[in-house]
Amino acid sequence: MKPKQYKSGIKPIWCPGCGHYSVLNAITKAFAAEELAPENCVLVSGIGCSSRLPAYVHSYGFHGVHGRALPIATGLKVARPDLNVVALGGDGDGLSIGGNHFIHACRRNVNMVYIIMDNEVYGMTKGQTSPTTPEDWDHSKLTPHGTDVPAIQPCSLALSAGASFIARAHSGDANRIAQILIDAMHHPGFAFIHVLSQCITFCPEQSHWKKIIQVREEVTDDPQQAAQFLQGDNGFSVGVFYRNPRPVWPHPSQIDKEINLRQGFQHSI
Amino acid sequence: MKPKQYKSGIKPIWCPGCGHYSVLNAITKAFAAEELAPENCVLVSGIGCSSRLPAYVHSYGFHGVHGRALPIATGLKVARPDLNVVALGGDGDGLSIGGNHFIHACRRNVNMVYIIMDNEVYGMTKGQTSPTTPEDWDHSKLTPHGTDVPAIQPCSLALSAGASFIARAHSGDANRIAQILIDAMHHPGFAFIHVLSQCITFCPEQSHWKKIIQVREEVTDDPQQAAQFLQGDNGFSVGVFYRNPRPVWPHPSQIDKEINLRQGFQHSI
Amino acid sequence: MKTITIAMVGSGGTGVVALGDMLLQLAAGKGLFGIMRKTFSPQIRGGESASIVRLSAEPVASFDGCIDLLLILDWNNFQRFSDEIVITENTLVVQDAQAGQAPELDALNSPLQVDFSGMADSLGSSYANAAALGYLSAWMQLDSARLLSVLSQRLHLSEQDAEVVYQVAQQGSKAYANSPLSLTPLTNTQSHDSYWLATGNQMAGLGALEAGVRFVAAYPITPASDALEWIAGRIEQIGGHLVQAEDELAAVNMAIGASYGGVPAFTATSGPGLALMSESMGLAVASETPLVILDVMRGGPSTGIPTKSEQSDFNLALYGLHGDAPHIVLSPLSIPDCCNTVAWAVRLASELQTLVVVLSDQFLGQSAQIFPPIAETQHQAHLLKADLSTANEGEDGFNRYIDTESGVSPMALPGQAGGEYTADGLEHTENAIPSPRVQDHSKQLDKRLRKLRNHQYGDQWCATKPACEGSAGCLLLCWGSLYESACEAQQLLQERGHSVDVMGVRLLSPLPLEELNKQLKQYSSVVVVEQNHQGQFFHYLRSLGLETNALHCFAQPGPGLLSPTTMANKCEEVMVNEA
Amino acid sequence: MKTITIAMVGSGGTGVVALGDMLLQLAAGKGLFGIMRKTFSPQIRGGESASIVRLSAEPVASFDGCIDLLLILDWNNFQRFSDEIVITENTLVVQDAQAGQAPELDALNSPLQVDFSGMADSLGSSYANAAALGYLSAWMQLDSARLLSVLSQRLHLSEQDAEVVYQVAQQGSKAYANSPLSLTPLTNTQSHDSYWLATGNQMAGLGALEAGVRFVAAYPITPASDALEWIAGRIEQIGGHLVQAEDELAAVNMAIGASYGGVPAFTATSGPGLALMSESMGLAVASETPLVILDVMRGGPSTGIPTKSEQSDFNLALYGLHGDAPHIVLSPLSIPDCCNTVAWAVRLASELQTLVVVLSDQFLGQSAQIFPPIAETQHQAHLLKADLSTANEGEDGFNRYIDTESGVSPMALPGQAGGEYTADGLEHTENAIPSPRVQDHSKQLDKRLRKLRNHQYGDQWCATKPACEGSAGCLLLCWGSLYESACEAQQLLQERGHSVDVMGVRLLSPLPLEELNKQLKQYSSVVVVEQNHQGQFFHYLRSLGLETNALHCFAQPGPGLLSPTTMANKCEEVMVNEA
Ligand SMILES: Cc1ncc(C[n+]2csc(CCOP(=O)(O)OP(=O)(O)O)c2C)c(N)n1
Ligand SMILES: Cc1ncc(C[n+]2csc(CCOP(=O)(O)OP(=O)(O)O)c2C)c(N)n1
Ligand code: SF4
Ligand code: SF4
Ligand SMILES: [Mg+2]
Ligand SMILES: [Mg+2]
Repeated sequence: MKPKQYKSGIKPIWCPGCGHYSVLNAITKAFAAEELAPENCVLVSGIGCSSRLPAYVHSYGFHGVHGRALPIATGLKVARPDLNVVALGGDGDGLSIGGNHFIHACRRNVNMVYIIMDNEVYGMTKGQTSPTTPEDWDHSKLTPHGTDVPAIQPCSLALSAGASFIARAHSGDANRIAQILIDAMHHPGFAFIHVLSQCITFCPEQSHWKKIIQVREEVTDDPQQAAQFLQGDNGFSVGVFYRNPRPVWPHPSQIDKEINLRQGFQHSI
Repeated sequence: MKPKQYKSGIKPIWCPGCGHYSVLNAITKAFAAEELAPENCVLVSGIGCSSRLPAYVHSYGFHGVHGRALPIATGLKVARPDLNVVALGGDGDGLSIGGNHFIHACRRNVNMVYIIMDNEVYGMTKGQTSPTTPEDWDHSKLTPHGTDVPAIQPCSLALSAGASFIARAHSGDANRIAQILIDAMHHPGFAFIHVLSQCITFCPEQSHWKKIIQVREEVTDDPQQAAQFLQGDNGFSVGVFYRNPRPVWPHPSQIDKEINLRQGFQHSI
Repeated sequence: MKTITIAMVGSGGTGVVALGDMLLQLAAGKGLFGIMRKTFSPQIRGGESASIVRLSAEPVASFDGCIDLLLILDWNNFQRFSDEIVITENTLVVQDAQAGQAPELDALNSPLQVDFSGMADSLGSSYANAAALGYLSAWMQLDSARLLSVLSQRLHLSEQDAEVVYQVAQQGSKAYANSPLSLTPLTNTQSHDSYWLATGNQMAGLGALEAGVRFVAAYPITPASDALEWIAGRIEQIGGHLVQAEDELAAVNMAIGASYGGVPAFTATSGPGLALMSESMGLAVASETPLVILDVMRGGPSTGIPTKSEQSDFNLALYGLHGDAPHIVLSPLSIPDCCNTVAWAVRLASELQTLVVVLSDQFLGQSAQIFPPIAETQHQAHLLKADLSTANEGEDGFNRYIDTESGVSPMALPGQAGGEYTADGLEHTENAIPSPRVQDHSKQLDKRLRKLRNHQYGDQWCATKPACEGSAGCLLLCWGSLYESACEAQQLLQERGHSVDVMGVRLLSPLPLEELNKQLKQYSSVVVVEQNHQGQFFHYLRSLGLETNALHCFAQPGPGLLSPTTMANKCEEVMVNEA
Repeated sequence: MKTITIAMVGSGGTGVVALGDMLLQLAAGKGLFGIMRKTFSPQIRGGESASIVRLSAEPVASFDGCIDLLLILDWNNFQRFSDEIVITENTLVVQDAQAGQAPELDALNSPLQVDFSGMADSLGSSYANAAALGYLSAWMQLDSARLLSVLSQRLHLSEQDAEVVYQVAQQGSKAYANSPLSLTPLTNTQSHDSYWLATGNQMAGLGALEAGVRFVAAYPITPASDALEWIAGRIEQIGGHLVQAEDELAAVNMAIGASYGGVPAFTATSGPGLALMSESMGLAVASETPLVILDVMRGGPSTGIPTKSEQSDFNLALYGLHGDAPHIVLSPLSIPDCCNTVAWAVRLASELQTLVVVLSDQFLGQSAQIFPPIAETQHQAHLLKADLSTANEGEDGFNRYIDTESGVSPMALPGQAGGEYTADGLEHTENAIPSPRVQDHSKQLDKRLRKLRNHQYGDQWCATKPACEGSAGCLLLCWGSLYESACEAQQLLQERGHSVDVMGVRLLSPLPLEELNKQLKQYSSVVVVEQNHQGQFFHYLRSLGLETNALHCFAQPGPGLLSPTTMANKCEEVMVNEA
C-alpha cells in the first residue's frame, strides 16, 4: 500500500499550513514503509486539533477525552499485545491535563509509541498557553501578561520519568518524523517522540523554527549523559536522543489451565 | 512557644513506630524555632496516613481529597500570600494520583513548601505499591509478583519539572527534617522536601534505611550538575541538593484604582 | 413586536462574523435593540461561518427561527448550516457577485446580486464585508458617521487602511440605491440615550467580580473560556488573581484553597470539566467551603458538540456528587441576567458556605445582546466570620462545624488566632475532628441540608410573566436560556388567542416547594420545556412530589434552536388535548 | 429462625478479627450458617476492633442488631463501638481476666470472667484468642478435630507453634465446664454436605472473571480493594491482566481501551473514585464501549466515612454524567448475589455496548457469609461483532454506529480488516465521523436510549419475597444490601401479625416501568427503604411517574445498621396510619 492509501479520505479540520498535516503524512509514510496492515494499527488520541488525527488515517482509532490518550492506549495494548498502538495528541493534552499519565507511561514501559504534537499552544480552544509556551508569550487573552512560568521540557521530563526511547522531530520535515516513528515502532517498550508542530494560526512566529532546528546524530543509552544533554539543550535539536531498552510491561501472563476459580470458596463438611 | 505547644493534642491514628511521627515532630520544632504564630500557618494535605498530619498540629489546616493537596495550597497561597503554607502528604498522594499537580507546582514556583512523606507504599489502604515502591517488592496482594516497574525518583522528577529547591531527609532524624524545613520556608518559591518516612507496618524492612543514609553537604544551583548527581544517586543521600531561586509566582498584581468594570459594556447613543 | 433577522454567511476569510458585530453596533447606535449569535464549521480557521442578527425597536432577547434576509459572501458549504439557518419563501437573499453558485433549495428565492467583492477589489482592499456593511447601513439608514470608527476598531485597522475600507463601505452604501431590498427597515420608536452590548459570558464575569470574587482558577474549555478571558487582566487590577490551572481537578481545588482563605473564589467550565470536578465539589460541600462553578453547557454526552448549546448537564449539576451532598444550583434566565445570577451565586456560596453551580449555556454565554443598562446587583460575598473574642474556646479547639439553628457555622479564617482548625472532607465532629460515628454523621448531614432548606431565598427564585390578557390555564415552565424564548412563545400564543403564563426558574435547587406548589396548582396544564433529550428538569420536578398532576414534558435536545414557535405549538397541542 | 449473635471485641493485638474468622469456619464445618462483619477504630494498627458473628441452623444473611453474647478481650475504648454493638439486658458478657475495667453502662450485665490470657501465658503463648476460641467451641460443641488446622492456617503458624496454640485452645475448651454460659447453643437441623464461605467482594471478583472479564485496571480504595486483590494473581492465570493504575482517571480509561479491543474489562472503586470517573463514563456511553464499574459504597459525601457502609452513591451512579448519557445501574441483593449481578453486568455491558455501574456497598463487600453452594451464572460477555464478509463497505467506511432497530450496532474489533473506524466521544454520524448536526445528534441519542429501553431484561430485574400468610397490602421495597434485612423484617412483621411482601430491585436503571407499575398497584402502601440521608432511590421512583400514590420514604443514613427491627417498626407505623 502507498502512503496515501493509508489516508481515510476524511478532510482534516486543520487550518491550511498547520504542522499537524506533517505528522499525518509521516504516519502514513511510516505505515506504508513498514507495510503495516491497517486493521492491525490503532491510533489513540485525546482532544485538541492534533487529537483529531486518528480519523484521517485508514486504520482503527480512538478519539477519547481530553488528556487520557495514554491510559486508553495502555489498556488496549496490554489487552491486545498483537496490535500496533500509537498514542498521540497535543502539548496541552499530553503535558497539561494528561501530565500524570505521561510520567507513569514513561515508567511503565508498555510497548507503544507516543507522539506529542507540540505547538506550544491550545489550538483547539483558540490560543491559550500550554505547559510548553515560552514564558513571555502574551498573545493569550487568558494570560495577557504571559504565563510567567518557564516552559516544561518534555524530553527531559520523559527521561526523569524513566522513558526508554526519546526523540524529537519538526513538522518541517515529515520524512524525519516518519523515520523516527519507524525506529520508535521497532523499539520494544514505550517510545516517546516530541514533534515540534507549528500552529500557524495562533503562533505564526513558529515559522522561524525551521531556521533554528539542528540535527543531532548521537544516540545514547546512558541516562546520566542524556540528562546532561537535555538539561543543556535549547529544545530545537532533532533526532533520536536516547534509547535504552528494558523489559516491556507486562511480562506475559502465566496461564494455569488447571485453575478452578471457585476452589477457595467451596468447602465440604 | 515550645515545639510541643504546636501539637493540637489530637492523638494520631498512626501505628506505633510510624515514620510520620518524625515529620510531625520536625514541623513543630521548625515552627517553634522560627517562632511562627500558629494562626498564620496552614498545613494542607491530601488523603493517606501521612495526610492525617494537619489535624495534629496547632495551626490552620486543610485535609482535602486524595492527590489534591498542591492545588489547594496553591490557591490558598496565591490568594493569601501573607500565610505560611506547607503542603504535605504521602508518596501515593503526591506521585501517583497527584503526580500532575506535582510537576506543575514545581514549574509554577509558588512560594510554599511541599513535603512528601515517602514510605514507598499506600499505608492507609493497607499496603499496596506506590510509584516509589521497589520493583521487586511483592508484599501487596494487588501486585503479588511485584510492580515490575522501576521506582520513580521524586527529586529527579522535581528537577526536570523545574523545582527551585530540592532536598531529602529521613524520618530517623527529625532534627535534620526540621532544619531543612526551616531552610525551605526561607526559600522564596516552591521548596520540595522528600522525606523517607518508614511504614513500620507494611514495610518493616525499611528499618534498615537508617544504616544506608548518607549525608550530602553540597548544595548546587546548577541544574546540569544537579541532574547528573540525581541520576546517579541511590536515593539515600540526605541534605539540600539544589537551590536555585527564581522569581516567585505570581508577580504582585498591579492594582488600578480607576478601573470601571462596566465601562466596556456601557454605550451612549 | 416587529423584528428583522439577518443571517450573514461566508467562508472564514470573508469576515461575516466581524460584519455581524459591526452591524449590531451600528444598530445599537441608532437606538435599536438586538441579539446576535454566531456559528462556525468544525474547521478551526478558514471554514464557513455565519452571524445571525435579530433587530427590533424594542428589547429582543430570543430568536424566532425566521430569517428575513440572507446575505451571502460565499455559498460554499452553505448546507452545513441548514439546521440553524432555515430558509423559507419569505427569506430575501442578497449575494456577493463572487459568492459562487447557490445550492438548489426549494425554498430559496433567487438572489439579488451585489458586487461587494468588486467594490473592495476596485479600491485594492480585501474587505468585501465592509461593502456589505455599507449596503446594509444604507438600507437600514444607520448612522454613517459611526461607520469609520466601527470599522477601524473592529477590524483593527491603521488610520490609512481605515480610510480605504471606509471608502469600500461607502461604495456599498451607494450600491443600495441600485439594488434596493423589498423589506422595510426598522425605525426606532423608543427613546433611550444609552444601552449595553455584551455576551452572557461577559456578564457572568462582571457579576462574579462585582460580587467580590478575587480569585479565579480555571482550565480553558469551549464555550466557557471567554468568560474567563473577560475576567483575566481585569481581576489583577482589582487586587485579585486568575490562575490557568493544569486541569479542572487543579482548578476546582485551587478555588477551594483560596476560598478557605476567605477570598471569594470562582471557576468556569463546561460539561466535561464539571464532570472532572465532581469529586472535589463534594469536598466543598463536606468541608463547607464556599465555591462557585459556572457551567456553560454545550452538547453532550462526552465531548459531544463542543460549540453548540444544550441544557443537558442538569442531572450532573444536581446529582453528580457521591454521598448525600446537598448544594445549590442556579440558572440565569437571560444574557443580562448572567450578571445577576452569578453575583447571587457568589453571595449564596459565601453566606451558606456551600457549593453553588450556575448552569448557563453556549447560547447565553456566547450570544451578544443590546439591552438597557443594568444596575449593580445587591449581591455581595459575605461570610459569617467567627468572632473569636467572645467565642469560648475550650480544650477541644474551635467549633468550626457547630450545629447552629440556621445550620451555618461561623467560619474562622487563617490569620485569626484562636480559630485554628483543620477543614476536612472526612465526616467530623462539631470541632472538626474526624469521626465515623453515627451521631456525628447525622448531625452534620442534617446541618448541611438544613442550612440550604431554611434559607430565605426571596422572590428571585423565579421570574414570571403573566399573560397580558385573560387568566391563563396553562403555564409554560422553563429554566435558563429558554426563558426569553418562552416569553416570545407567550406572545405568539396570545396572537393565536391563547393565554399562557411563563415561569423561568432561577433557583433550580433547592426549590422552594411551598411557593412552587402554590403557583402550579393554579394551572390545569404545565408545560415543562427544556433543551435536552430525557427531560431532566421535568423528571426532577416529578421527583419532588408536587401537588399537581398537570405536568407535561417537552424536551428537545440541542443543538438546534428550540424556537418560540415550536414551544407555542406544543402548548397549543396540550391545551387542545386538555380542552 | 433461631440465631445467636456473638460480638468479639479487643484491641488490635488481641486478635479478635482472627477469632471471628475461625469461629465462622468452625461453625460452618459443623453445618451451621452464618454471617460476620468486622469493624475497626480509625487507628491503622493496634487500635480497637470487633468481629460480629451471627449464626443459625438455617441460612442467615443479615443482622438483627441484637448481641446475644459479648466476648471481650480488651475493654479499652469499647465505647467506640456503641453505634454498632448495642448491649441490652439480654446480652451475656464474658471477659478475659486481663481485659481491664468494664465501662459503666446501664444495660451491661456483670461479666463472667475467664482467664484466657492466663491460659496462653502459662503455655508461653500470646494467643489468648485461641483460648477464647476453645471456650466458644466447647460451648457450641464445635468440631475440636478441626481446631488445629483452622488455628494453624488462619494464624500462619509453624507446625511447632501450632501445637502450642492448639494446647491453649484446649485449655479454653476445658475452662468452659467451670464457666458455662446460660445460652443454649445452636444445633444444626439442615443436612448439607458442602457450603461456601466468602465475602461479597470476592463474589464480585468471581462473577467478573466467570463472565469473561480478562482485563482489570484499578486504583486502590477502601472498601473496594479486596475485590481487586482477589482478582489479582488469578486473572493472569486465566490469560488476563490487572493493572494498578496511577489514578481512577487512568483506571477507567485503561478499561475502556481494553474493551475497545474486544476484551471484557472491569474496574472497581468507591464513591470518590466513581466521581473521578464521571467524565470518562460519558465517553463509554458516547463511544458505545462496554464498561463495568463496581462501586463498593461507603459513607459520603467526600472522603466521608471510608470504612463503613452507606447507599448514598445512587444519585451519582444514575445521574452523574454530563449530557444525556443513558446507561445501566445494577445492585446485588446479597453477598452471593454479588457474583451473579456482576456477571450480569459484564454481559449487559457487552451485549448492549454500554456502561454498567454496579452498586455494592461495604456491608456486602466486606462481610463474610456461609451460604449454600452457588451454580455458575449463565451470564457471559457477548459482543455483537461485525460480520465484515457480508457488510457492504462503501466509500464512507464502516458504519460503526448504524441505527439498527434494537439500537445495538455491530462492533468491529481491531484486527478485523474492513472494519476500521475511529471510536469517538464527539457526536458522530452512523459511520463514526464527528458531526455537530441536529439529525445525527438525535439519531444517536435515540439509538443509545432505545437499546437500553428495548432490551428484555427478564425476571431478574428484581427479587421478590411474598408474605407467607395472607395477602399483603404493604410492600417493603428496597435495593442492594438491604434486601436480606428486609426479608428478615418481613418475618418479624409476620410474627407481629402483619403480612408484607418484599421486593429488592437489582436493575435500578432502566427500570421496567410496566412491570413495576403492575406490581406496585397491588399495594395500598409501599415503604421504600434505603440507607442514605435524602431518600435518593425514593425520589428516583417518584420521578418516574409511577401509577401509585402509596410510596413512603424511609431513608436513614449510614453507617449504623439499618436493622430489620427498625424496618419492621416503620412498616407497622405506615400500616397503622393507613388503617
Ligand atoms: C476535560 C476537558 N477540559 C477542557 C477541554 C477543552 N479543550 C479541548 S482541546 C484543549 C487543548 C488543546 O490543546 P493541545 O492538546 O495542545 O492540542 P492542539 O489543539 O494545540 O493541537 C482543551 C483545553 C476539553 N475538551 N475537555
Ligand atoms: C480518589 C481516591 N482514590 C483512592 C482513595 C483511597 N486511598 C486513600 S489513601 C490512599 C493512598 C495512601 O498512600 P500514601 O499517599 O502514600 O500515604 P500513606 O498512607 O502511605 O502515608 C489511597 C489510594 C481515596 N481516598 N480517594
Ligand atoms: S489552530 Fe493551530 S493547531 Fe489548530 S488546526 Fe489551526 S494551525 Fe493547526
Ligand atoms: S500503616 Fe504505615 S504509614 Fe500508616 S500509620 Fe501505620 S506505619 Fe504509618
Ligand atoms: Mg497544542
Ligand atoms: Mg505512602
